[in-house]
Amino acid sequence: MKRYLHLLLVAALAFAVLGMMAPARTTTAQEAPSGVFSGAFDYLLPPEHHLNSFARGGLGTNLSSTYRSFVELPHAFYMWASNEYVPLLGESWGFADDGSYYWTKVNPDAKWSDGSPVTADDVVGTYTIGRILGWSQFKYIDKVEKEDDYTVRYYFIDQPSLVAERLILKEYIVNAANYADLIAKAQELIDSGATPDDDAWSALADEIREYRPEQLIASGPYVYSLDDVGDAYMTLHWQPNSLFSDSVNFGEIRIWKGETEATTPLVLSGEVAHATHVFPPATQEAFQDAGIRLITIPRGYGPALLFQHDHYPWNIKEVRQATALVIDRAENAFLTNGMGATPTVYMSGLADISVPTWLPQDVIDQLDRYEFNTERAEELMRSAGFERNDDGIWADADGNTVSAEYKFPAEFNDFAAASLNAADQMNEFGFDITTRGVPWQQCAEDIRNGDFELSIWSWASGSPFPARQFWNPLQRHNYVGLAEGQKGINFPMQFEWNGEEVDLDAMITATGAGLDIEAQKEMAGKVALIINDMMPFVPLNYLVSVEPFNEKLVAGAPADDDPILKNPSGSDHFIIYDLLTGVLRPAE
Amino acid sequence: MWRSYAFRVTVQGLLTLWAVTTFTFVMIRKMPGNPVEVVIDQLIDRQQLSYEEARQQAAGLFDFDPGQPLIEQYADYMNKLLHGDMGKSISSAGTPVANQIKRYLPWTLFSVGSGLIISFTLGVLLGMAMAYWRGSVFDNVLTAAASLMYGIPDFIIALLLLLVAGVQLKLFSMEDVLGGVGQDVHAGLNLPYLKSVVQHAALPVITYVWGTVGGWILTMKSSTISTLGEDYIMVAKARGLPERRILTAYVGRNAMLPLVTRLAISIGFVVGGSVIIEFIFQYPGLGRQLAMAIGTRDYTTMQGIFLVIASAVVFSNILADLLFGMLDPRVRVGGEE
Amino acid sequence: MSEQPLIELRHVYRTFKQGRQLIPVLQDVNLTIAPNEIVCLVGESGCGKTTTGKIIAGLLPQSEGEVLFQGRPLESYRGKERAAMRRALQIVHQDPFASLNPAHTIGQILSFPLKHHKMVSGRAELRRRIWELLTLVDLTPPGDVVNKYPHQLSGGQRQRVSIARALTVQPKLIVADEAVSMVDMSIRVSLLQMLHDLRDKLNVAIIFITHDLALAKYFAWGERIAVMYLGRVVEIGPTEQVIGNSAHPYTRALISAVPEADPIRTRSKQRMKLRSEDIPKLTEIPSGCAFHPRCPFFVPGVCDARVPTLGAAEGYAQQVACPPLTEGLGLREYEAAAEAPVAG
Amino acid sequence: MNLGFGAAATLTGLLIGVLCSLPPLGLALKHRLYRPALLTLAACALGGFSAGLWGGALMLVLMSGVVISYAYVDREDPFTSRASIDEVDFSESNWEFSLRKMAALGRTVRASAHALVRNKAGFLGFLGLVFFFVMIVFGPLFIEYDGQPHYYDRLKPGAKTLFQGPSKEFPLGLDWQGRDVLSHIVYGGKNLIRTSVEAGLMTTVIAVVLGSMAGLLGGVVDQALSALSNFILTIPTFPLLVVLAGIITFDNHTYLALLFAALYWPTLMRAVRAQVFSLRERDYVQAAVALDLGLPHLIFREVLPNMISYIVVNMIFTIRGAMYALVGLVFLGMVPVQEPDWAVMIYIGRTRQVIFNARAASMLLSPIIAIALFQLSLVLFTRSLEEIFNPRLRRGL
Repeated sequence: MKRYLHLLLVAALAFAVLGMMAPARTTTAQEAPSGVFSGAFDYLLPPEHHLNSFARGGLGTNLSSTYRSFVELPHAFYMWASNEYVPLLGESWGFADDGSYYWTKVNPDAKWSDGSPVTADDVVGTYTIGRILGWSQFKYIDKVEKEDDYTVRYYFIDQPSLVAERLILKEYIVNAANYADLIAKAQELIDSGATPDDDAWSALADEIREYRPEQLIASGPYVYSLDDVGDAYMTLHWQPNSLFSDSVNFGEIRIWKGETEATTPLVLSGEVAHATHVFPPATQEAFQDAGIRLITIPRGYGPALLFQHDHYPWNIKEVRQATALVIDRAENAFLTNGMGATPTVYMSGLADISVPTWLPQDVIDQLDRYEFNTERAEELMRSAGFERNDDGIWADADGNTVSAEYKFPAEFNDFAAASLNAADQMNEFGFDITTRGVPWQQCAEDIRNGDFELSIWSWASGSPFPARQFWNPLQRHNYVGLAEGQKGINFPMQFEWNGEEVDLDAMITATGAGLDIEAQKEMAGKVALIINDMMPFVPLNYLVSVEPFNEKLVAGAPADDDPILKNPSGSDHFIIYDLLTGVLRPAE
Repeated sequence: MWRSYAFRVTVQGLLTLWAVTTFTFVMIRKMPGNPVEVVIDQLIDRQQLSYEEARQQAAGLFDFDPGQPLIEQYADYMNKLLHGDMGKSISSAGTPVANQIKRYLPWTLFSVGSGLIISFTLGVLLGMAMAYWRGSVFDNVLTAAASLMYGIPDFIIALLLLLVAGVQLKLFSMEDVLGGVGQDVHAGLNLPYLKSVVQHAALPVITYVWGTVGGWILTMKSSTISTLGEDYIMVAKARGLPERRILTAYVGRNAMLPLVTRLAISIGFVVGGSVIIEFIFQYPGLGRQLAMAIGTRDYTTMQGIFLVIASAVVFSNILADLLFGMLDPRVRVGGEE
Repeated sequence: MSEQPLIELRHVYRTFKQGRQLIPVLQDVNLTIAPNEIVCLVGESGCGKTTTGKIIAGLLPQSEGEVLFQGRPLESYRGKERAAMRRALQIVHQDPFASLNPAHTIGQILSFPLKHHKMVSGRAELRRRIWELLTLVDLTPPGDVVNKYPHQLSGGQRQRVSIARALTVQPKLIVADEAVSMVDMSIRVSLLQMLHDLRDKLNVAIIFITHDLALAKYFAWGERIAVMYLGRVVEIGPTEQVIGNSAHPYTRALISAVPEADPIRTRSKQRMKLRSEDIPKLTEIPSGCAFHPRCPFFVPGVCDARVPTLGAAEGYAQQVACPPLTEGLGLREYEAAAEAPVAG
Repeated sequence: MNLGFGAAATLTGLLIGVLCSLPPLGLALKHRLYRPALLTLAACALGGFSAGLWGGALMLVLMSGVVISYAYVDREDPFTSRASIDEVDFSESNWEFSLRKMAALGRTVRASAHALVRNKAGFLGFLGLVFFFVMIVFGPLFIEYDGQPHYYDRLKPGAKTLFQGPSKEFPLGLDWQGRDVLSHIVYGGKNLIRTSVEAGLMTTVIAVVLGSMAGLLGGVVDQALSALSNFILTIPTFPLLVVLAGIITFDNHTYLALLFAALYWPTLMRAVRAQVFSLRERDYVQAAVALDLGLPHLIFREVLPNMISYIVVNMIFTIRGAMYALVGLVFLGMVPVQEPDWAVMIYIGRTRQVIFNARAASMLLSPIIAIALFQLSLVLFTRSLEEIFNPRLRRGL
């Protein structure tokens, strides 16, 4: 008797547990093109996963900049090779003649997935909420106004800016009706003259964050509901109302969940057609062995060896230059991530792909490329008063050796590998470097606080503009980018160079000011020469994204020389444009 | 008497829970980087803001003020906890921690729980058989195997399973094993759903069993051997009882005694799941969620999961005490009789 | 007695906690032991003999009452006096397999107390003393055992080592707790003989605890016997008296159950008929005289009402705790019919 | 000149060993004990070679004991005579006393050696441990550490990685930086094993001290320690370790071991406490109480010797557990990467996804097999330990 009771209890418990798992899901599709495009990204599961585009855990978090455009279109897509924007949601755009504002016009044919048209109200509504949340566009613009049903004006705070243009054109536009209440409240608050310091402001921000829309209203050709989010993959379903609904060739986009470890077997077994993860060299090789094509595109940044300039002898220019000379960057790049990293060529502080576009030819010719040369490094060290001591370590006249602790983020295996190799090579030359891996959060904090001797963090960025690329790490980990009391690398930005007083901060800002591209190029050239000579950091290599693309599943991938492959990974990723415009299609 | 005992145990359990909660509360907040800092770094990378700008923007994303004194945060948290509210996730503002736990706990319970049951049953049966035929080839081979299994970390096994069985031998398709359940089945008591659940749990369960069965086998074997040496077994043999009956009624029962307590304690650790295994198999369990929360420094989520795990351990410890008292007559002497 | 007793137990009680219950193991035990005396404690298992022994040896505190050593309570000893008192009271355990630490050789076991209490000076004296002790307990030649581990010795040999160990500290009293009951019959006599010899040679008192009345009779002939039942001493006195002229009905029952060496006499011997064979549980000790539910001489209204104390009884030289006897009522067969009105 | 551990695996060490072997060797030859003589020479040489002066001295003492235990049998001992007490001279010179002690030590060594060899599985485990010991200590004599990446000399035309499968030149292949995997196996066990052993030792010491205290003192001490151990047992250990690893920077392996000990002592402590509780009631402990031999005697002479087998076996299992936890921590990237190290090899194997590339598999499999074998040896070895420490199983000689 008792035994049966136990059995019953166990059974009931088992059913209860099973019953609690995952809600029912439904699938809908009508007249959709056949074919499934499967990618991979480590999205969140509900309940963390929700449909609020403005909060963490929403579309931005779960679809990444690569997949989000399939659901929410921005105005335009940027082509790096030709430096031009091509329309997505927008029809036309431009600066006002007097430069006081920027304007965009939504394509009048654009419709939301519920059939309603996309209008200027959606754009203005998006920015109204963005203002409450402190979006970075509002560093440049001060108000966003509707001009007519499709046109919106963005008024600049002072001068017009190409950086602002990019921010505006790349912003994902959200369906205003879906957020009507919040937009109305936000407008009311802004009209009342409140500032971000007010309690009401942060209360509204809280409310925006905690809002959970029941459905997603998409401007892109795909849409999904929370029921489509599974443990192993999530599915974006084709919808007929978008501008691109007719051009896309896939009825479904399947996004497999997982980081590199979980994704690799999926790519190998042919489940995933394309993935943007950072795959290590051994895996890249395995992909090729399995007949999977690897497409190489820039990643937009790379690891840089950071000096803390308060620490002797890293405050001596010759020592820094010698450091740059004794690290074989080809080796360092290869060990950082195999084919996934290229050695830095120009050493200008600007990503090598941007150098021909942004620097004048005479500047490029003047750049010292710091090719691996220990003899030159020895000369430099001697000129700075250093000699090798009995142990073969470089030391100054007082016997102070060139020694340091090299801190690196242990979890980032590419940065860790770059660090270990750089330290090895420096030791080979006769420096005394010890390495120390710390949790990445700790490393980031220590760099900001200047609590390191040598370390590693990124340089350059996924933005096409020199101002943005020079910013990292020269400003990011130096005065401008830091909070009060933080030291960072502490590289002085005002000094005498070639007989003239320079203010590097001002010069970097000037490379992005106004609309005169030629003036900007000239200024960028000056900055590049200064960085090239001063070597405030050593750009070790530049990461490229080596992405597996399974041509047995998807046809139409760009050829290796296709200019669209100059676009870096991220929001300018080639699959966004090629998939929306129908270049990519199911194989066979 | 009974009531005062229950009272004492409950108070002890609650005290332990309080201590663990407080301890983890402080520990977690002493980790380098807080949730805001983590996002600030991401924002700086992505949007190239200055630290101050990024901080402002990040602060807007969170339901959390890193500047608040620790003691106030603690008072706040404990106050909410006493009202049965575990708070909301920090990194996914607006998501109650309770919902997260409700979402992930059943999967862990199911996979690790069935793993534990299988592992225990297998261990007890094999261990007994080995003790009975000790010294035989069967015993030696299994002992070596058990020690070896014991020696290889389970996460390695997980990776090997996925790679060798999945990718190389194509014994299963990834769609059928990753995650908790297939996308196209309806939740509920229908066959396809149950089948899918079992299918998806198979790999984590195999890995779990691999990692633990060796321990059960070895413990059961030594326990059985010592039981076989007891006088009453001799007596039973002398009485001419059939071997099978001796094995089941006398040996098995008594040899299992020490294992049952261990089993009860293991039940407590079921809840924590296995971080690494769940990561590798994309299994939507509590362990994986905990690891993710640690990565984003989601204090409240971490705190909530720690609390659930600790409660389970406390509860299972009490269970072990009671079970031991019920099963071992020597402890029962002088009790209710 | 002009001489001061070595040990005196006054109204000693002892309770044990088992689970959540208190179990009275000893109740109002009174006992005196003179120096160089042998006293046998006899009783069925569970009657509190061993507990009494442990309390006397100072291994267990009493719950109530007083234990006096040379006229002073044990607790009042401090410092050096206390150490001396501890050494004066030694115990020899029942189980020869459990009473010696398996990790040490016999030589080591004996040398620990000798060295710790500085009973010897120098290695030569230590070795000499060990030799002496081993010879004293008839483990000869000593060289055969001194370097052996306990598991290499027989039960009887081990028991001799136990005794030798107790003797290292020159005790005044040895509690021998069933010291021979786990030893082969053939060895017992020599062990008992040895104990007697030791008493004579070393001037030591012995409390001999046993459940075996025949053994007690043999060992304590010419000495004293105390009979215990359910935590109380029910009869105490010279062995010849207690055995030959038992007063307490319980003692009589015990004696009637002892088999005689002659099988014919054993068969013809009449066992006393008890009213019940079951020994009550310690948790449910009957009121009054604890023996009354089994006693064939039960006097309703007396035996089950009054807690008996040891006292003199007419016609007996020993002391006895039996209300009908101490109150001079005499013993009469109990008739079941008489029970009815009382029970009703 | 360093004559201690620094002399290990050097000619000096070997010389020390041979020098140390001379006294017992001479004694053995004088008594015509040729087999022990040979053993003495081997043991002392090995001891000196593997641990310099320390190893040499240890072996000198142990082997002297062994030789004396053979030679001493003939000597006249008063205890072997059957004379009466008055005829025997009990005095003993210091020399004779130490001879006798040495002989006792020698007998123990011989008995342990016999016990070790008797259990086949245990002996196998012992051989396994010896193998790892020899590999760690003497491996470096034959195999040079390959720490620098070999970018140019091992980059084949068109190669995407530096990984290579096993070859004649590199029996275990090359790792992700083109370095010899074998050399990393040889050099990479030392730290991991040392840290695990340290962790096991510390855990055991803490557990035994606290467990005996709780068991022997009882009362408030017992209750407080039980509450503390309950508390620590309730914290989910591995996640906590992960959290702690975020706070503390583990550049020192001893800290790591200490942390492990701080978290893992309660389990063993509870077992020790239960053992002490049961031992406390044993008759021989009671007898020691009656003999008033004092608390230190109770702990160190009566209780501990009877738990030693249990404790040592548990310590071995703790070492095993510590290694498992350490490898797990490194695997998750929670501990700074310090090469060479088996665990780091697995970590890099994971982060560099070696598992998905057939050519690179040996880089991952080699450390896994090394760790598994080491752990297997440990577990097997416990069988012999049980016999060595059990006086009942150890027949006196």
